[in-house]
Amino acid sequence: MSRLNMTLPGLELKNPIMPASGCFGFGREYAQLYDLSKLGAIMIKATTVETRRGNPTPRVAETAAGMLNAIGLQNPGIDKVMNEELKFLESYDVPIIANVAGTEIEDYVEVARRISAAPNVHALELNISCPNVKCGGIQFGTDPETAKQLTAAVKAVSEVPVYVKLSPNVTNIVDIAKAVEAGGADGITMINTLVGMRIHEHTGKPVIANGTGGLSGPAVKPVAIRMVYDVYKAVNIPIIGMGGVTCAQDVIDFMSVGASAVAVGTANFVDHFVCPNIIEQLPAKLDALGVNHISELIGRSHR
Amino acid sequence: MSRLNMTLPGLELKNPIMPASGCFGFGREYAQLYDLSKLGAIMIKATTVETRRGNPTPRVAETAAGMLNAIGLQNPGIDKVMNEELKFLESYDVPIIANVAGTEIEDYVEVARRISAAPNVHALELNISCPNVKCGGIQFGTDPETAKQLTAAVKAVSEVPVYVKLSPNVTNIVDIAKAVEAGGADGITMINTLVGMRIHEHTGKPVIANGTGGLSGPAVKPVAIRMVYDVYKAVNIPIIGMGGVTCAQDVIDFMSVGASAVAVGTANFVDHFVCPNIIEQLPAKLDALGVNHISELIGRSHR
Amino acid sequence: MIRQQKMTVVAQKQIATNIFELTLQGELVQEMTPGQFVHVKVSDSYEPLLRRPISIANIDKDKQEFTMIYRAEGRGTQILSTNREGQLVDVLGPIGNGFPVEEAQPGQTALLVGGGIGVPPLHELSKQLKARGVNVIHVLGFQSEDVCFYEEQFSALGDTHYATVDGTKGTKGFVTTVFDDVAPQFDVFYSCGPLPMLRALEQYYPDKKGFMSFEERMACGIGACFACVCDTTEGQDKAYVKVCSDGPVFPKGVVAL
Amino acid sequence: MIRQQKMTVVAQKQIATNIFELTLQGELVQEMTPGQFVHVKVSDSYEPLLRRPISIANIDKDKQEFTMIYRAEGRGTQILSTNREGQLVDVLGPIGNGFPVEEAQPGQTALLVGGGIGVPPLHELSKQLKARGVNVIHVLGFQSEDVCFYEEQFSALGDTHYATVDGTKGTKGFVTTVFDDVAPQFDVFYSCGPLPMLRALEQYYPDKKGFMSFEERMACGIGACFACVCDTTEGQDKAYVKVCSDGPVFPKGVVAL
Ligand SMILES: Cc1cc2nc3c(=O)[nH]c(=O)nc-3n(C[C@H](O)[C@H](O)[C@H](O)COP(=O)(O)OP(=O)(O)OC[C@H]3O[C@@H](n4cnc5c(N)ncnc54)[C@H](O)[C@@H]3O)c2cc1C
Ligand SMILES: Cc1cc2nc3c(=O)[nH]c(=O)nc-3n(C[C@H](O)[C@H](O)[C@H](O)COP(=O)(O)OP(=O)(O)OC[C@H]3O[C@@H](n4cnc5c(N)ncnc54)[C@H](O)[C@@H]3O)c2cc1C
Ligand SMILES: Cc1cc2nc3c(=O)[nH]c(=O)nc-3n(C[C@H](O)[C@H](O)[C@H](O)COP(=O)(O)O)c2cc1C
Ligand SMILES: Cc1cc2nc3c(=O)[nH]c(=O)nc-3n(C[C@H](O)[C@H](O)[C@H](O)COP(=O)(O)O)c2cc1C
Ligand code: FES
Ligand code: FES
Repeated sequence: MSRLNMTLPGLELKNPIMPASGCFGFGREYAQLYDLSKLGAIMIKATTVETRRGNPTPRVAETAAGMLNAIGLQNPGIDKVMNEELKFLESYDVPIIANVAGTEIEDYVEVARRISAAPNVHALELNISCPNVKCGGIQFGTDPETAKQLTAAVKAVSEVPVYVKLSPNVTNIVDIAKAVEAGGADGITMINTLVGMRIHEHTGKPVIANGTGGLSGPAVKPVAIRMVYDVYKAVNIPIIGMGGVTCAQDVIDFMSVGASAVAVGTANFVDHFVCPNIIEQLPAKLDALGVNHISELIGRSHR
Repeated sequence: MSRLNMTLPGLELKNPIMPASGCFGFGREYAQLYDLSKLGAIMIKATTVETRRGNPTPRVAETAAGMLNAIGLQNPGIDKVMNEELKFLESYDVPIIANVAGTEIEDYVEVARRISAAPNVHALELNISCPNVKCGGIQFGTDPETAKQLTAAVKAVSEVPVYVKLSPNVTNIVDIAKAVEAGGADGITMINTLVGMRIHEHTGKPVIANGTGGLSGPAVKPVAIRMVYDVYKAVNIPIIGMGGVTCAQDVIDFMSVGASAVAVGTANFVDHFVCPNIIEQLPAKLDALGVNHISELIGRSHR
Repeated sequence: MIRQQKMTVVAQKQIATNIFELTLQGELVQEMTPGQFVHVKVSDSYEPLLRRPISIANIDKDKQEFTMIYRAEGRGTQILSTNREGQLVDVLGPIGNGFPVEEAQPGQTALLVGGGIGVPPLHELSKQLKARGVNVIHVLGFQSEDVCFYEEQFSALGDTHYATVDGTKGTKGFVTTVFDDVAPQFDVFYSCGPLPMLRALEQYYPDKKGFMSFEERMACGIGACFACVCDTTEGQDKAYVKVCSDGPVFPKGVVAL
Repeated sequence: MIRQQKMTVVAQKQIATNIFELTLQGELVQEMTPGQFVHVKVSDSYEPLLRRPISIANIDKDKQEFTMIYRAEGRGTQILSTNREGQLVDVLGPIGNGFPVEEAQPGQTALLVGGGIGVPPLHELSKQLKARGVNVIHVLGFQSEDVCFYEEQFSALGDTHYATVDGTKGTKGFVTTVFDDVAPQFDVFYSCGPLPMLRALEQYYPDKKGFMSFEERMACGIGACFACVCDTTEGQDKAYVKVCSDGPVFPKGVVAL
């Protein structure tokens, strides 16, 4: 009888811990380090219809307790992702959440339709919040009506539950959350990165070739926590929380404010074993809090 | 011939360094530590018509490379600020920028009218971005039309130039900046704090009694830099930049993206001599960059 | 005058479970009085960002040394506990208004009531009271014996009674349990510890003159940021005090408990 | 196999202006080859957050020790330089594909061209080539004499020529100036250094077989984040390589310069 298992739309999780999209590729590299079947789920890198080369380098820069990235949704395209990457992941006992991106609604719909048919894809994560591409991505995530329409269009074709990934770069994230719920979303994942910039100390120009990048890591955790807190109060669909998670305590904080599961992004670059480490440390944390099953923590901030 | 002096609407600055509002009280405490006349200017704590008691404690919490605060605009009210605090500051050779707050437009107008008549108040800073009060503050700063109206109303009564302090908690900060420029603002100050939350590890409740607080410190610098960068391109009025400044290099970064002067907030709590230290270190930085006068750095990221 | 200085570590010692005694050397010792505190930056980096307020537990002006005693619990104090002899620690201080030693007259008796990490400032206070010819009684509360410290030092200065929550040392219970048992006779009390303890003390001795030291979350530590305000019991509307610059010690009855 | 391990500092020494030599001990040394790198976490805190990629400059499998040589410049490398004997450093590695020693046959001559902090990995490479019976010539470029290091070590392994930008050591100018002067005869070259140097080298010896090590900003260091991609010269549309996991060493001509 596990103390960590969790059931979410489409997902039977051994535990509520999963690497965040873009921070784990398609799992191959981390598979060299540990058994991926330990993970609750894997959120794979954003997939688009076509092969994407991404932005010029430098694509990353360090900031105080955080980092900026402007990868630009580089990925091999849906064909390769399905034929090679998802195939590879089939050898592990772990549900995949496929991160879906595109430039037009039609792109999202096509990727969603096809990738949701893969046997190990148990849910989709609609990326309407990537700040690093000129078209597609974030502009779907800043207007409630557009977000709702896109969600509905994808829901109509997806064979698995659809989670929508929200951008923190908005005046009112609750409006967007309610809109995607109204559009039929089965769950919400949040937050994507905050738009930021670092300046080269000598040249005075942006360090990141793209100019701006997305801020992630411990620095953004307070922003993410507050947003999950607010969204939890406003919607009736589950939330997968993320933003600056580095340890078991962070997971507990996110669940306290209302997340049903938690994704780990940037921390995978710093401690490459952070996900299995957190999973291992959680039971002791539950003991310390006098809690039997981790689900008891969900939303306790509000009680 | 100074290499650091700067002229901005209403302000003849010895140097472009000033403590940010709320992080320096009304100067009395720091006056015990060093001569306030060293500073370019002082942004005093937000002043309202009435005495304000602020929020319950705890009002501050530490976060990764940052802190949350929810002071709640505590201040002794305009009468005392004018009769006692500004009087005290008259003994120093330093221009004061008065931070003006209120619940209704009328409050702002009244504070602005009266405080702008004080002999050492050389500019106003309209606080339309405080995230820590229920009424007033941030809601004026998230809607362009409201921001514009408030700016115009205050401009109509102020005897000194008016700067408007922008909130980063918006989808499009450029829209707000343009709106306040259209409303007659003489300058922009940015950024105020990002809304955030920290959870107590045992109780699961927010650490800050107010629930949410404003995030400041090094963690937010990438967000602030990016916003100054974007606003600089869009408006023709000067910007006083802030958000996470702790050292001379940070000042140079803010000026590179377009700030004409720079405010230091949270860092005053960590290194109580940070402002004079930065002022002292700037000339060597200019030498290293081969620059004669600091104004040459303004906007170099865009050239 | 408050100064900011890199002080030299003279000694760092663990004196109880997670409790450390750190002795620092530098000029700002000259102006220290018992009950004041210092605001300590525990690392050169942004992590952790804020200073930590720690009370002054012992002052040696001849050697220009002072001692603090602290519990290494969170990130900041844990880092502080890794400092070794010869290293430098960035200290701002001394800060605030300490215990008024002059409120106890020679020959009178002072009751010093401390709880947990509220005990340290009472040590220097006790030393100075004793030097003044004041008779000192200590009532010290701890969670359990293993986190109790400075037993010898306090005993040398006056009668010392203990209360521990788990009964592993002295009376089982709180400091008020000790008051019940021992019924100490005294003229003035000085206290530092958790709020419930201060509250209980105020209720137990409603008619006695007393001084209490408070804790509140701080940022600036010098009165500029309004982080650490407390309501006062009386006075005009919206009256408040700042723990850092108006306190941390206040006469009994000033702060609304 | 890449492992993450707390390795023990055996020695830390400044060997030139701001240049440090750090020797670490631990099991992951067993799998190291020249030209690979390690990804180092320089502090326990979030500050600085990311690991730093540093090349392997010397491998001693018997003692389970390896050495890296790095310039303490930014925050991370400065913190790294404060580590002392006996302390632990969190290392991920060994990472990437190093220099193919087997591409130089015994009796042949290899030209090793390094610039600045690109020089360190050439040291282990040179040792292994020499051990294989390959004749080694070094051409090393530095900013100035004061940042130059390992002169003795390189001289012991083969002919060593220097170029410095300010002329304080060897030829004044760049490594290409040395090629003009010395006209070294060789069968294969190996190189590591700044991009302009690699570009110049490729142009100078268009017909020679060669291997070059690249640098790119990194996050994960293992191929998962797509931070460190470089365009390739040929192949299908949008072909790219990742410096961390496909490199850092590539045969000449693979990466678009
Ligand atoms: C005037 C005063 C005197 C004090 N004297 C002592 C002393 O002599 N010995 C001792 O062990 N402790 C003392 N404390 C408490 C001490 O400041 C905290 O234990 C310490 O700040 C916790 O830091 P941390 O890094 O362990 O915890 P963290 O959890 O990392 O702290 C996070 C933040 O919360 C603040 N914080 C956490 N606990 C407290 C607290 N109890 N009071 C105020 N701020 C807190 C920290 O300063 C920091 O800003 C005193 C507090 C005050 C206000
Ligand atoms: C494969 C590889 C091998 C390397 N080997 C060595 C070596 O043996 N000796 C040595 O001195 N240096 C080496 N470098 C460069 C070294 O990684 C950087 O000098 C170092 O990361 C700078 O960190 P910092 O803390 O000094 O600077 P900061 O300015 O604090 O660095 C900020 C961020 O930028 C990154 N960064 C800065 N400069 C570089 C750079 N030149 N290359 C890649 N990332 C950079 C840092 O890793 C960090 O993420 C190597 C780089 C790579 C990619
Ligand atoms: C290098 C990098 C690449 C990312 N790529 C994606 C992506 O492809 N799709 C996506 O939805 N989010 C992407 N993200 C955002 C993360 O999934 C996550 O939402 C964010 O980083 C916050 O979590 P963290 O602070 O734990 O990193 C990326 C983040 C990083 C750092
Ligand atoms: C404790 C505290 C109080 C503040 N009070 C005010 C205020 O009264 N008015 C205001 O406009 N901004 C206030 N701010 C925001 C700062 O002026 C500044 O915009 C923000 O902190 C970002 O700068 P920093 O990262 O350098 O602190 C306050 C910030 C802090 C930390
Ligand atoms: S801590 Fe800033 S006023 Fe007390
Ligand atoms: S650094 Fe992440 S792919 Fe190379």
